[in-house]
Amino acid sequence: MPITDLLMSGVNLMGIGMTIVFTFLLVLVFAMKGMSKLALFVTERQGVSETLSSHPLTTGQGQAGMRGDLVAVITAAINTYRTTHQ
Amino acid sequence: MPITDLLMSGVNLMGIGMTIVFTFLLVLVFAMKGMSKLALFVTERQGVSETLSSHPLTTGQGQAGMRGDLVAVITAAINTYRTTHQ
Amino acid sequence: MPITDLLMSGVNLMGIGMTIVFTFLLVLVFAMKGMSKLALFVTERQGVSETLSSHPLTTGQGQAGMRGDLVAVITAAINTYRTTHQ
Amino acid sequence: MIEIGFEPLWQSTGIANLEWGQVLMMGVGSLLIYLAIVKKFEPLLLVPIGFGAILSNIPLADISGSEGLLGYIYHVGIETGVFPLLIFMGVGALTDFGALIAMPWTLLLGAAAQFGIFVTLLGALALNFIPGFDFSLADASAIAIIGGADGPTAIFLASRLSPDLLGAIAVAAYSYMALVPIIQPPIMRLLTTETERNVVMQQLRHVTKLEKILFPFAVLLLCAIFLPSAAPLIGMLTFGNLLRECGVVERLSHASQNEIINIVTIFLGLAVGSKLSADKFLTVETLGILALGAFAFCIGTATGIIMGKIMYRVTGGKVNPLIGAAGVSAVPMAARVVNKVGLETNHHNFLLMHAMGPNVAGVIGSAVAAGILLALVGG
Amino acid sequence: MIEIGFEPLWQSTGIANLEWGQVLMMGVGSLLIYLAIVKKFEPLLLVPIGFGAILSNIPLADISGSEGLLGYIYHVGIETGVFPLLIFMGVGALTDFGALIAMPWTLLLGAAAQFGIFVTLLGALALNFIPGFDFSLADASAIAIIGGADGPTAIFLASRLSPDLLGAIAVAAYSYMALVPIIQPPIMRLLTTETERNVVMQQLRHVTKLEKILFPFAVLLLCAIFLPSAAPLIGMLTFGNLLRECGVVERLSHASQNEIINIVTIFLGLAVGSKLSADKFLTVETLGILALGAFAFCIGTATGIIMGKIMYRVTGGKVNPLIGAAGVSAVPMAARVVNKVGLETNHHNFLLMHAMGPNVAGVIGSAVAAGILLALVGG
Amino acid sequence: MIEIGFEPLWQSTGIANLEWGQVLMMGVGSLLIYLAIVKKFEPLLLVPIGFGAILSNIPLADISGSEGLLGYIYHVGIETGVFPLLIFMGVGALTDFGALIAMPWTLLLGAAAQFGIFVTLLGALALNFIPGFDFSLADASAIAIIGGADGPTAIFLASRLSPDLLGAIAVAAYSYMALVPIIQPPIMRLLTTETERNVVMQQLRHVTKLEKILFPFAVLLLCAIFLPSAAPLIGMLTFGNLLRECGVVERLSHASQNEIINIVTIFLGLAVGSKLSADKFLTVETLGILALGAFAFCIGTATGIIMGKIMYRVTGGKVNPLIGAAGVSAVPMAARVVNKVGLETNHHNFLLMHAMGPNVAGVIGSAVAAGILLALVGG
Ligand code: NA
Ligand code: NA
Ligand code: NA
Repeated sequence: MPITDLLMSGVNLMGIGMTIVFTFLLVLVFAMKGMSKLALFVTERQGVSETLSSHPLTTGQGQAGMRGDLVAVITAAINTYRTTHQ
Repeated sequence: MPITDLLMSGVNLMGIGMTIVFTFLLVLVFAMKGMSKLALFVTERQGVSETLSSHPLTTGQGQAGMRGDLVAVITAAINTYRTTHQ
Repeated sequence: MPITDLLMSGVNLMGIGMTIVFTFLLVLVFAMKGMSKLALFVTERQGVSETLSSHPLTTGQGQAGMRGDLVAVITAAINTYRTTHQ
Repeated sequence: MIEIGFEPLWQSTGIANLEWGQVLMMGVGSLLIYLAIVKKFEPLLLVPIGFGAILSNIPLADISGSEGLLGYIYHVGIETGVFPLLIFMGVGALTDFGALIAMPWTLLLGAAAQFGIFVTLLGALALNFIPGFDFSLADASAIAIIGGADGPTAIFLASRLSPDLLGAIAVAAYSYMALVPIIQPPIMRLLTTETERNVVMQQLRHVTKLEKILFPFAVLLLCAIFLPSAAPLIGMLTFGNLLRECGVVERLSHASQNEIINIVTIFLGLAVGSKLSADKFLTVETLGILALGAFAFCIGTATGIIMGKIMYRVTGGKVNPLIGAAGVSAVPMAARVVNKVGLETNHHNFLLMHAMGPNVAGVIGSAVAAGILLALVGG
Repeated sequence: MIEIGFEPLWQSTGIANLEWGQVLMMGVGSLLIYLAIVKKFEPLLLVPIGFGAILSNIPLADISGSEGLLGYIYHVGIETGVFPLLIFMGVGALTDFGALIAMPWTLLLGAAAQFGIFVTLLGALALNFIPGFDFSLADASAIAIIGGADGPTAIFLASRLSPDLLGAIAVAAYSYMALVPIIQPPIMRLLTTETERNVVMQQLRHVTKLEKILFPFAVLLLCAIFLPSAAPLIGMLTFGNLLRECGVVERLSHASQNEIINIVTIFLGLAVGSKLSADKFLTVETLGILALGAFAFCIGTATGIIMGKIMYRVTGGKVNPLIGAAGVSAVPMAARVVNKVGLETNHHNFLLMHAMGPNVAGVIGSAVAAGILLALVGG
Repeated sequence: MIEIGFEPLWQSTGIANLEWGQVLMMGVGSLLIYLAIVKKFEPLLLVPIGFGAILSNIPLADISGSEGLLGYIYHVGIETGVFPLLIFMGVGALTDFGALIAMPWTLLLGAAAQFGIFVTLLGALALNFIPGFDFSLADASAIAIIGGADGPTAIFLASRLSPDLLGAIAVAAYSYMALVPIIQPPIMRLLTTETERNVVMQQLRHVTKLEKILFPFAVLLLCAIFLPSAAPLIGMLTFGNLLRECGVVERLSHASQNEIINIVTIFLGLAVGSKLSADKFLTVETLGILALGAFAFCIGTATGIIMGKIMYRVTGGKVNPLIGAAGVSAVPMAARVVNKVGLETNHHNFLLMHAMGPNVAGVIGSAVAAGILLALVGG
């Protein structure tokens, strides 16, 4: 490739590259702001931050319910996948 | 393979499997009892448990004798192997 | 190879081998003596041993000069290589 | 000159190539991480497995492909069986078999609990009557081992007998191991009387250092004589345990218990996660495996307790049948659950140490069962 | 019988087979070690790289050949991309993204500093006008990433786009990262006014544990959606960070931050050093790469600061433009330099924490840039 | 339907397939572990070697086969030479060469002790006169290196020159290193007079940090110039030592001295053990190797002491000839033995530090000898 063509490719790359970098990080700014709001909301509502430091061997309802959740969620995922793929 | 045949294989496997598991662990029970008796005998007789925590750099007769043992035992092993294999 | 020839090779190897071992370590003796003298000289002259324990984030002239050194030395190396190889 | 238009750029984004299945599997990965962090479900394994699932379902990146990082790790560590064996070495180095040596008869509790494995094998084969299921004998064996409640054994066996099901089997094994405190207590209460649960067991005798050193040799010797197909698993378990007990290789024992097991756990988890692709995981078979896993744990717990009841009779009431539940392994969770249920009945009856015997017996028991399945079904 | 004469013996010595280039490259290796030890230039990398250079230039020994130790290590760790990715996992486990989460807008400073990468790409292509230079678009991209000021990213990209230049690129990247305290301050003083440098920034808000846990997922999700080619790098970075922040896998976090990163650093350094052979390194291209590297750092610093000045205007003087210089990454050196230059103007203005935001943003930014280059130039 | 009868079941047991040789080799493995635990014979190596021997002789399991765990480890770590070289890096990082730098002349003691290697080479060739022995020049060289009293060097050379004898050579090397306190003292008392043993040596001068940093370069430079075939061994030894002494890479030095060397030691031992199969180990040649090993240690000790006596004469009685015995290496055991024998004669004469000089010189000396044998016999 002639050098000038290479250079034009480079300019093109620079334009696209910086656009993507800026777009990506700008979207990330908003994603992070959203995430922080979500975190604040969850923390205030459910006191998750406390749950996060609770003891490993909790045997309450929460976990029992969770087991149902596990199978329920995976079942739902499989159903969705089957219906869209077969 | 028809499913019923598969199931019959499975029943067969279960029978054999549980038999082996129980036999193996039962034999291990007796092996462990034997081992514990041996350990008790050795510990009382030779005070091995003390030897086990002795210092690394012992230069006494025991070790000198051991070197003889090393060559003697390996020689015996080689002889046995040769005579049975050639 | 007949065993006697093997043995002659072995004697040959022993002669050469011990000669090289001794020569190598003897040269190393002198290299180490030279190195120690150099170290003494450098330590006294420039106080390198102190530099060696200085803080990582020095931003003085020394380092600025060093950067010039880096490029200068590599440039010199490349020139030497080019002139001898092309 | 490269002219880059909008179309090829768009085609290089993930969103343009995203498939439904990938989104769902990233959701499954996130769910596993959620359970690990918030519910403390076996986090050491489920965090890397979950993250591996997310990474390997990123469109285009092909991280679990043959040129991708997770693909390399799987190839080097799981296909060869090296990672589960190194974990087993670490487990051996972390386990004190003293309680088992003091009560060798509790090995039978560990044997009885393996019944869960073989019943589940039948269950898996029976599922073939339902349309959509097509488990071979090898598949069924790999699924059944979930009942062994032993992660590395399950991964080792699945990688040999049924690699396609490896992801679902590993997820089921670790999930149910985490659910032991939920699954076991009702079964334990159902099958035992209050009198039985009240039994206070004799204090364990002192176990000498020499016995602890001879123990791995005894286990390995029997394995070599009777069941060589279990030798890789039993061999590395006993090797790790010898490093721990022999007292002269502190450096190596420490390395097995820390550096090696930690590093391998990270890579093992990521590599297992890389098998969680939509086409292999989002099948009715996975639902079957999840159902069978729960079933296996229940059966294993029950048969362990029943054997406990038999020993209670035979010994004239010296054995608390609850400790039979610990025979499924899931070390040390199952032993702790026994202790907890025991304390409910009698506030001064600490069964933890007595439950450790069948608990570690369960590890040996399921390695033996894995060896049997390998010998009769594999190869 | 073997008769060994003087001639073959002489022929087996190094001195009889020594080439000029090898002597020079051993000198370059020694120089790197000298800079590492005496001038504290990134010693963790430059000591192994320098020693690797010496070893691989020993005549006859062929240590970097396909049967040699360094050859094996390169083949296993660099050709596959495994080592830089594991380093990135360790970097993730060692990095606290709290400052960035508190000030998400500083991501734009990390974005702006990547301008250095793309300008350098043009510069590398322009060098082709000078006889002796023949950089392809792939070569130029690999060189440009030096401007990202991020060692593992540079090695990862170079190993994919331009393996022959890997040695020179890695040496340039680490050398200039070490020179950040020399290169940046004059540019910072030149582009900012005293009033700007005097700005005292608001104290950072508290960041919750949940935000820190969600952060890696947010980054990875965007990467998966928009830029899958950056997924290996971003994926391992966020995985390491999740291990650190999730709080339930202390063992794995510790292993990533210590055992794994230390072991991999030794081998990565040796393997990079094995690419410092005379015929690949002693070329005018290396001089071009060194010059472009300095250029890249200067441009990146300048554009980071300029974006800082824009934010200063937009926020009505709440942002100190100096922190833009930290956007090049070179964690944590660049942030420390910002702090130092800030203190010169105002003895009570500690900018370290505020500079950590753009500093870690720069890591993400250059991984993104690497992904773009991989997607558009590689493959 | 699979119908499993008694016969195939019996055929899958170990006992039905057990060969005499395997039983004997498991006995040899157990003996090595016994010596390691009870007699403290080099336990860090002999426990893994012994266990590896047991594992690889389990019938049917084929753990040392090409698909087995130990087979993989051997293939990856020993065939490539990677493991012994990494151990050498660790040895370098663990060794303080200060005593040698303070007394460079003691290098000659390390040189003299290598005589044991070459005399043993002749001895191995002479054994060919006895029917049943058929050692090639390469075999004899690999056996001779046992006289170097340096485990990783012996394994490295044997893996290159005579892989079939690797097991026996490694076992002999580590066994005799453990027996140094038995083998050396009588020879030391026999060859020295009481006056000689009484010599109190001058206190060692202070060695500067700079000398310690320059030392690895000096050794490596000479190796590169004169003996490139020793460069892998010497290169990794000096690299490890530089990491230790340079003072700026604490993390890497720690990793070399701990994580890396511990992990590699476990795998190296297991892999060496996997070479202890009946058909390779239970031969008259093994007896020859064991006999030659003892012979080599005796000769090396004697020639070291004789060189010590020469230095005693030349220096007018300033050198205690006992320290020559430490020239065989076996660090730090041989130096401790010198100290012990010295104290027998004079209760206030501590020779430990003076013996460390020839002791570490012996490591360099046998690496040099290995390089010579590789250059002249290998390839
Ligand atoms: Na189990
Ligand atoms: Na950057
Ligand atoms: Na030696």
